[in-house]
Amino acid sequence: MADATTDATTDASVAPTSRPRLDVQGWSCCAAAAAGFVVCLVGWLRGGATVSLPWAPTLGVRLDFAFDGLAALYALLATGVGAVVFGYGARYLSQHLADHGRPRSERWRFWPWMALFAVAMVGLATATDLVLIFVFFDLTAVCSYFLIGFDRERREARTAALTALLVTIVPAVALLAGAVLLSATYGTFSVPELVERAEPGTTTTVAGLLIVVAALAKSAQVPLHFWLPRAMEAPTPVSAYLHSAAMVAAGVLVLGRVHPLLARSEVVLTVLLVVGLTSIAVGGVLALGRDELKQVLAYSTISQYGYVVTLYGMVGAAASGAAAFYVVVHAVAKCALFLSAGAVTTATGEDRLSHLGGLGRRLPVLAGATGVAAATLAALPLTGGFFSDELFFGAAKEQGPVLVVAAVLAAALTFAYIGRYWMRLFLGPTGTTPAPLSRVLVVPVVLLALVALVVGVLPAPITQLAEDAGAVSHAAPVALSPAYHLDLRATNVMALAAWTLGGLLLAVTGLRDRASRALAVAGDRLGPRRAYTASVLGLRRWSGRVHDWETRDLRSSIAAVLVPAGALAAAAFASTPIAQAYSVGPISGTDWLVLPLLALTGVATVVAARTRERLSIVLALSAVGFALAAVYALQAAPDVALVAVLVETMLTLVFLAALARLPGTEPRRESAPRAGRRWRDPVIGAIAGLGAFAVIWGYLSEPREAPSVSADQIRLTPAAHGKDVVTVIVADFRGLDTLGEITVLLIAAVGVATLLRRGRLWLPRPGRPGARRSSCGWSPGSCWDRASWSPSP
Amino acid sequence: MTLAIAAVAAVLFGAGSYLLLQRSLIRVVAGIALISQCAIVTIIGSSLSEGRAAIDPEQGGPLSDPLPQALALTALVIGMGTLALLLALVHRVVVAHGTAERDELRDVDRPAVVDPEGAGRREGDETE
Amino acid sequence: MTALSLALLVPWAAGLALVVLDGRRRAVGWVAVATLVATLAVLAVLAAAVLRRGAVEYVTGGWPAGVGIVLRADALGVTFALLSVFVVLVAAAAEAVVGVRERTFPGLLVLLAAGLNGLFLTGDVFNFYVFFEMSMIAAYVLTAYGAQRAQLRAAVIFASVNLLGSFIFLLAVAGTYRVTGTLAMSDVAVRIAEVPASAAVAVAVGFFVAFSVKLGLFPFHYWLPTVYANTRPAVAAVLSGAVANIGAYGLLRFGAGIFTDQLRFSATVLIALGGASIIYGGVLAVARRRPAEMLAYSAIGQVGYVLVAVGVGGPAGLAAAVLYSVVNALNKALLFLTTAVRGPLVAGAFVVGALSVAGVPPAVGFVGKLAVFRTAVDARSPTLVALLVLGSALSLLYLFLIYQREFWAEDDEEVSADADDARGEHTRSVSLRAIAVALALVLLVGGAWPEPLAALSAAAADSVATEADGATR
Amino acid sequence: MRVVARLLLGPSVVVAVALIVKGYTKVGDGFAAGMVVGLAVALNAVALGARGAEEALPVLRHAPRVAAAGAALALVSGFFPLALDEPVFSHRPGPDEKVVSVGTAELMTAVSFDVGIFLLVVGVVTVLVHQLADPDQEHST
Repeated sequence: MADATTDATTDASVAPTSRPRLDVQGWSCCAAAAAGFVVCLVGWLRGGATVSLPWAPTLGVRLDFAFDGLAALYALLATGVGAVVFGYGARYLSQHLADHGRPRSERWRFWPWMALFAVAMVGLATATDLVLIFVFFDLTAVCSYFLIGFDRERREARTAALTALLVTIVPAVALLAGAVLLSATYGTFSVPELVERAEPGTTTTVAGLLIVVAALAKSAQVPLHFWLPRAMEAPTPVSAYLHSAAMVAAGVLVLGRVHPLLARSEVVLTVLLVVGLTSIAVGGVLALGRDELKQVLAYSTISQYGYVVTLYGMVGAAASGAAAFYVVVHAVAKCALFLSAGAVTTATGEDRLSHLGGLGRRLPVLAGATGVAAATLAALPLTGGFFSDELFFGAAKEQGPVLVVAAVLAAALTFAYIGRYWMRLFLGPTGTTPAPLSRVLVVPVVLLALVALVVGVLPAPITQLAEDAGAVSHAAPVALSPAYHLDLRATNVMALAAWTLGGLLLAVTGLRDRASRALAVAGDRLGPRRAYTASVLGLRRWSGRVHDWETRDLRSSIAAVLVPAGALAAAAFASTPIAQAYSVGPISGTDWLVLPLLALTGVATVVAARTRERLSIVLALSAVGFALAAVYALQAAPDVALVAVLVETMLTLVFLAALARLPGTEPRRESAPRAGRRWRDPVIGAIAGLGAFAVIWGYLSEPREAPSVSADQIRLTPAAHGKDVVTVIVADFRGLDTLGEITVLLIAAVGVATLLRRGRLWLPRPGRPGARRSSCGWSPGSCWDRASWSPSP
Repeated sequence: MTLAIAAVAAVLFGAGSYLLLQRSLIRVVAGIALISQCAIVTIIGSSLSEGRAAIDPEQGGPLSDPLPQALALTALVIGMGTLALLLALVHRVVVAHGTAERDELRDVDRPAVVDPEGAGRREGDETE
Repeated sequence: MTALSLALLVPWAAGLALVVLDGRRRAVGWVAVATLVATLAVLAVLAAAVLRRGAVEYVTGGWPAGVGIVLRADALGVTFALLSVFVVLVAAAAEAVVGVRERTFPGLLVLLAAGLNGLFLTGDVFNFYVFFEMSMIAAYVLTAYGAQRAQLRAAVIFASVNLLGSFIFLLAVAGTYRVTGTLAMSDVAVRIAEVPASAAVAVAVGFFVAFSVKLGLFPFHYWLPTVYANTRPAVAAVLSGAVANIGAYGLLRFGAGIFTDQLRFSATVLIALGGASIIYGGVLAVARRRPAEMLAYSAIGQVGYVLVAVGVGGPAGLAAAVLYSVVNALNKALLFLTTAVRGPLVAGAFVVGALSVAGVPPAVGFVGKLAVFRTAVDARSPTLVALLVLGSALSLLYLFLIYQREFWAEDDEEVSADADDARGEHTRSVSLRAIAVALALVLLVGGAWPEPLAALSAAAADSVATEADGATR
Repeated sequence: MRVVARLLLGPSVVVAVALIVKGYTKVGDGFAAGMVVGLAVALNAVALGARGAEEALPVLRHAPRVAAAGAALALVSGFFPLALDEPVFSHRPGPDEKVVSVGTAELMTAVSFDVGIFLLVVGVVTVLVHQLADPDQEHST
């Protein structure tokens, strides 16, 4: 793939005339995002607003939106970073499509999803109803699915998309479950109301854990982190957006939104702390050893959101505010890093650190801007990163020594991997010579770097935003005071320690790389990704096996109905009292004539079941029918007896007529049955018969003492001007049944005609040649092909 | 009497079920026919009162329960319709497939042997 | 009363007329569509009346209830009637736009709708059976539509298994009359309470088996994959979106409305069977390569949710069962239709259907999922919640595996294209695509504004509860 | 056999009419009557073959129309009260009204419903028998 890109790039640079045309969709998305940013900014400065509209009152869900601090923060990120990314993407996508020889119309598979992504993020940021949150939460996942799978002709992209979909959406169901649990207990889906009502306890803990699972999967935290590095198959703008302001941020956004609830459970907080710290460690160590640019950044993201999760795991105003601050700074820096990585790959056709190097000389602007972004992650002074780490350290300090050490180690790790990344890329010997870069691919990086610098000098606006957002997460006012202090206060000492440690890590290359590789290998062997793959593949294998077994052994579908039915009947029989529930019933008068007829029926039935000759089957069937007709006559049911005789005669005639003309009438010797099969059918038949016996005898033994409705019918028959009650019932009382019954008969005739004569109820007049193929309707094309009607060869 | 009716119905149902399991489509049709007889004899058996045929009720005296008889009439007719249809269907199938053995009916589009392992390998692409 | 009668008469009369005409003429196909639209309109009027003033009820011939047949339109029946007629309408339109190929097809579809209307709107147990047979016999013929070998084989299996189910149902009807002495549902519901347990449970088992076969519930489902996968797409849509509703409706009407005690008695069994269906259908769908076959197994899994909801019961459970049935029918109708056509918009429609099945917003499916989750939480059962999550995961996996193979991976396309050609070729008909997209939009609108659906299903559950309450009083 | 079949047709119609007329007082109704006629037709078809029977009795050709007419008559008889805003299957004359009789036959809508059933059954049975007795026409030609 890398080679193909190289070729395409060189072609493009040789022939600059083939420069792609303006991407209208992309630029309009960019403009819309920018406009959205302005609107959000104005909205925030005006102090926000809330909207609450009925949505589905029956389900108890409302369209609750609040444009509070948290919403403002994430909405500004989604639109602001969105505008930058979209602008970058407008150029990048054209190049990407041209490189891969894909039509420009493919843009329609990209920009709508990007735009929807931004909208969903803003929606998620402002939603305060848990179901509404779930809706937007999944919407972002759906968008990311299509964007990650944008290069759908590549198998890796398809796999990555499916993984991302499964790993983020399935846990999202847990969010729904948690929401339902909370609403079942406290009667509302609204987060603010829940914050008022929810009390610490098992329900809150369980619901909190469920929500946390969804959020952590989305934020790519260990052990559900593996989808994110894979998702690097997406085009660069998607990755940049995904990592900085959209998909991954959605997870911590939800954490921030429901944090007052989570804070009511120690268990949940501990889980957050543990998962956050583990993610920092795992992501950081793995980022140290990665070779592919985007992979380094992906693991970096896992690690960085680990910081935020850890902060949410600590309780306190400082932690909540720091988390919000951290998200902003990280979004700016990470977005810049991704865009720069995309620019590098576009320019060189290379995506591996080992093949790159010394780019600083050729691409100084890019190197500088990327350097600022890397410094921001490394928390160097004069960048926003310094303050975010200062706040992080400050929050950790309040939690005790363990977290202080952990925080320092985490910062050192970050310093090391991002330092390695930048140095490998821009310093050292030149790896691949870059082609000239479009300015549109560089300017966004510079822009973001400038933002990071501005925050580093003037933190006040972002501080204000973070305080507002933190106030929502903490459910109380939050005050942050990031500033430079030239003294040896604890946070400064921690920062210095982190830089020193990080510098050491940068220096000891051998040990560092070995450790990272060892963890990567261990992860591949035992890690969650492997478990995921194994379970999916195992599932497919099992699915195939069970299906195979089903088609081979159970497709004789009728057995599969009879046996469970018999089992259910047996269960019913066993689970109800049977004492005196069954009666033999009295025998009187004509019954002595009925009994032999019933016996005859039984014999004929057995004959019908045993014989293989078609003719004898028909004869046995009619014997059954006539014997039963006689029974009906003796049971004082002359109408039924008459019709039964007529129907039986007719059926016998029809059977004979049809069988006589059935092709292949030679009764075939059934091939030797498999062992065990010989007895299977009779046993199943016996089970079915016994089940029927239990059920039928069961209810025949329970005649109701109260008069049946037929007493009324007998009484009313004269009023209906009739004497034969049965006929009156058929034609009058239950005439609707009769109408239905004859309709069935008519449909049957039509059906027979459909099957045997293409729906023609009667043959065309024999004298008219060609009459048969005449009436094919007005459009000859709609006629069924004659060939398909003859037996297929 | 109750027991006798139930027993005959059970025999009809059991034999019908047995026939439904057979490979020959003709016997499958016969099985449905027997099971429909089972249903009708059960309906008649579920009469609540015994007496003379329910004609001219003003004459007095106990009458047999007319309602199940009406139901049985309807069920008989429906049974006849479905049987005729099933017969035609079987006829059509026999013509199209050239066999009256159920197990020999194969979809034209389904390979006779399913190889889940092979399929698994080919499909592994999207998951690994 | 007029609307109730018209709901029966319109499709019945039109169906009888259409069935003797040559349905391959465009005009006949469109008259069928128009009839179904008219039926839908009548049902809408009826539904409005039912929702405003409660159940509409009268007895044929003006006789006392029980002597004549009680016709009764309550929220549950109207909901299912609307749903089923809508699905049949979609299928009829789908065939009408590409050209009906068999004379009797439009007429049979309309008669099927008439039968379904009848059985959803009757208050009489035996009358239910008659309408049930009326729709089923039409369905048997429709299954053979296309008359290729695959369809004929499907029709034989469909007919033989479902006839067995029908006769089991008839046996249960006979038992109902025997033990209660009446056929009117409301009277049966009252009198069944006094019947000794053994007989009542025996009858209830009969009904349960009959409806389970119709629904294709594990372990009664073995007929279903062959049938759904081999009939033509429009017919598969009707079978899974309209005919299968009989099973769901029957479970609700007979289980929750009439055999209330027996249902409570066997709730565990129902939930276990529902859970088994969810898992079994989901697991088997994962490795299917043909969309139609995957959908068939998916259908088995999806009805499991309905059964679980019925098993848990209570107002929330029944409402969830209704809601889920409606959503599921629409999903399946859409997805089966998309197997008939190709094109980018169809891919979009498939995605909407897939998301809906998996319960992912913005498609309406998530509303059903939400309702089912609520019942699971009401039942205080973590196992059930885990089961539902697992079911969602499975459905997501199999749907998107198929989606990627069908619509993304060009190199594999011939595989399934060949297979689907066997059921009738893939068309690229623009109108058919438009129908698929329109149906997808319905699902999206349902997801964006779920209140009508939620209110309707709540009312339906309420009507069942009223019936059951009337019985205990 | 052929002679018997032919001979049976006349009496069968008579029996059928009798069954229908007596229907409301004695055993039998439209359905049974239809079946009797249908049986005679079926016997003809089995004896002469479907084509032969049709040539012998050209009137059979109208069987589908008869069935349709029967269905229509039955439907109308059942649903006409709708126009009068009464429940369907409210037969006229109503329960306590006087019935006009011609001989033993009573003139009422219930009887017309029965006649509809009779016509439908005759038509359907004829169609069914002819289809099943001679199904291969389409495939062989």
